Amino acid sequence: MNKTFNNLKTFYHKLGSSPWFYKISGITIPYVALFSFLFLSIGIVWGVFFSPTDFKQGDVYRIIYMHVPAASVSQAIYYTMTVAAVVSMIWRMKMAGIFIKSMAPIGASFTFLALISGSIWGQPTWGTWWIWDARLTSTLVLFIFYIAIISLYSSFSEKKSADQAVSILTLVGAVNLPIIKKSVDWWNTLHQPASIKFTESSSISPEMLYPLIISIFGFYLVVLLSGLMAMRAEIAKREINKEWFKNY
Amino acid sequence: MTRLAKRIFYKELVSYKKRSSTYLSPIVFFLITIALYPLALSNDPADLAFLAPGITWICVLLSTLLSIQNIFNEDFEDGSLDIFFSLRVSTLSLVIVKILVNWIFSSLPIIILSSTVVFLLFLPSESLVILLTSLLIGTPVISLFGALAGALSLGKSSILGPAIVLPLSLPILILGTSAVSSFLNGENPSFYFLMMLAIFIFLLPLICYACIGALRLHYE
Amino acid sequence: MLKVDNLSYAYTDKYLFENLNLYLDIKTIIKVSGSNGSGKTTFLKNISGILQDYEGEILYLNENIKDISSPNIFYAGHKNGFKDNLTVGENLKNDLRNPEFDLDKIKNYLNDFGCEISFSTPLGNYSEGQKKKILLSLFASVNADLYVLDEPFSNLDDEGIDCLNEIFRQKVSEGSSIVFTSHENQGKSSQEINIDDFKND
Amino acid sequence: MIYDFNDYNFHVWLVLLITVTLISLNLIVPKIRLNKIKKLKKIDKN
Repeated sequence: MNKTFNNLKTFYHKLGSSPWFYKISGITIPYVALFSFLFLSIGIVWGVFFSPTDFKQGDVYRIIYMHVPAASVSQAIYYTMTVAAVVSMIWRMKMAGIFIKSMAPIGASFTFLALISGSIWGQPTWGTWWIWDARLTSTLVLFIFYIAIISLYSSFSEKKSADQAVSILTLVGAVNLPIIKKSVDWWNTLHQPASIKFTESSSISPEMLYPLIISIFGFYLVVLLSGLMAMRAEIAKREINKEWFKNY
Repeated sequence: MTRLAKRIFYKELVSYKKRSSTYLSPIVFFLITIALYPLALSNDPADLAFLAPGITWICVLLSTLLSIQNIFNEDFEDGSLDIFFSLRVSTLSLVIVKILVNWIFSSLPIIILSSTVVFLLFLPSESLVILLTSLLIGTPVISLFGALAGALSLGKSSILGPAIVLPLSLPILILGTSAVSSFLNGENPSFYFLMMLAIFIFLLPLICYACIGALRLHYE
Repeated sequence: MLKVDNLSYAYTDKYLFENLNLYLDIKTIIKVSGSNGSGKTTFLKNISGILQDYEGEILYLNENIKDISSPNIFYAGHKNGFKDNLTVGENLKNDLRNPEFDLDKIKNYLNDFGCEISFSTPLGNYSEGQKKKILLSLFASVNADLYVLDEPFSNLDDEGIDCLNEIFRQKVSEGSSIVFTSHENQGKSSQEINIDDFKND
Repeated sequence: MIYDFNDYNFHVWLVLLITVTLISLNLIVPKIRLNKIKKLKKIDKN
């Protein structure tokens, strides 16, 4: 009797809530997909084709509808990963590890998008592809963090330890990111005061702002969508031999 | 705790004494990288003097990283860590002592050696004290990051080390070089020293415990 | 002295052994046998508290092994923890398991093993068998309640095997217990468990 | 500031292209991974 109870207990611990998540995410993915497609296409099409031309920068400014949302989600993804890292370290929750594993490549790709769109935007605006200003530098560091997390993960063969190692690195990175940002700011003021700012948020008109907000919303939804899909794939990969998955 | 720390300290000292490559190779690395800059950039004393603080800092950063990222590897491979964990004593003393001994044997010689940049890179001699102070305060932080990277990538490829350590070290690099350049501009560099010290004090417990967690991971 | 209750250990979702039960009394020697990769070393690391992510419970003197701050357990693994570039003396003197370094005692045991060892020679100069004898002399000279030894009989010549059996007898008569692994059925023991009996497939 | 209106199409279209590629990659890659595993599962069952 005691033995079966113990077996049940370990069985429960091992499964965690992944079957539940797999089931629920399977149901919600079509809806999330629908809404993310809707918001993303409205936001970007409106912004790129129908919003008024900026009187200062001309049409190049339309990159804002992809650059600002990408920059916004790239930071937000790191924050959520930090929360997951804390959960994973304190409660050893398996799903938190799966979350970090799945979100890191997504975060890296959106940080990459933010960097490259900023650079493409910078070329016609300042005449240079790259400028060592505070914001670009800290975004680059964020990108390197994502890459480091991904490569650390792939260096472990045991999933359990990989999750914990990546959680430690994510947390240490999260503690250091504000310090890095602050120090890059000091460095920037010391070397060259920022003469041009990327977005002059004060002067943006409502016709330009609405599609931007919709686009940002769309980006968050598409991150949610790809996160759900990546987590599903990760769960399936890890639990391919589990009874529940075989019978699903 | 203290008795144990003493024993670990002594053991580390003995093994460093026996393996001269562990403290000689960072020195060689440091000198050769310093020599690369004039060859690659320019031999004009004015140019080099302007770049000297940055070059020195980058070279110290890289050579510190070179030596520290393997500090746990040997103990992991020869079974010393198994024995250590079987004793069930505080891992904190192991981590701190190992970092400290590595700093004494690898970073300190390089810091002392870096005073040669006054001749090699024509650094204005009055700013040497500032440079050395910034290195003394800054390198322990880099050692902490390096130890963490070493603990995370134990027994694996060392390419992970730089990817983890270098982005984390940016603030120290910025503050360290800014201290020197602000001094050369006639300002008081104490702000940068205090900042670096604050970062060290803030990170010391955090990184040490992260190190312990990372070491434990390889025993799961 | 040591009570192992429903011990299971999984490595990447595959159980090495499941529901292993064991009771070890004082003055006992247990031989752990099993095929290659069956988890003998893992089991030793579990009972000496090195690997703690097992399922089930391990009680040492009625206390959970995870909560004990310094159990008097001597662990000697397959990897001996010695450094080749240090001398034999430096290795032994600085071994963390060795609270009171007693040179004469170790020297006597080395003689018993029929081993000519100079303490000032680098350890790397000696063969695997000689290193084994140095490790076993260290084991013999340290006082512990429980000795956990991984493959103590491998790499040993006949003289060494007899000598080690004698040391085992002596340790047990002093009130200690010994757990060791062996895959070639060497060594005398009062009890034996086979890890392969606790596989579930 | 330098404005180059002739480059308008190039810059915005380039960013749009990269955005669409990255977003679809983020969606397609997990989809393929999951489908692969599902296929494996089917083989196991038969």
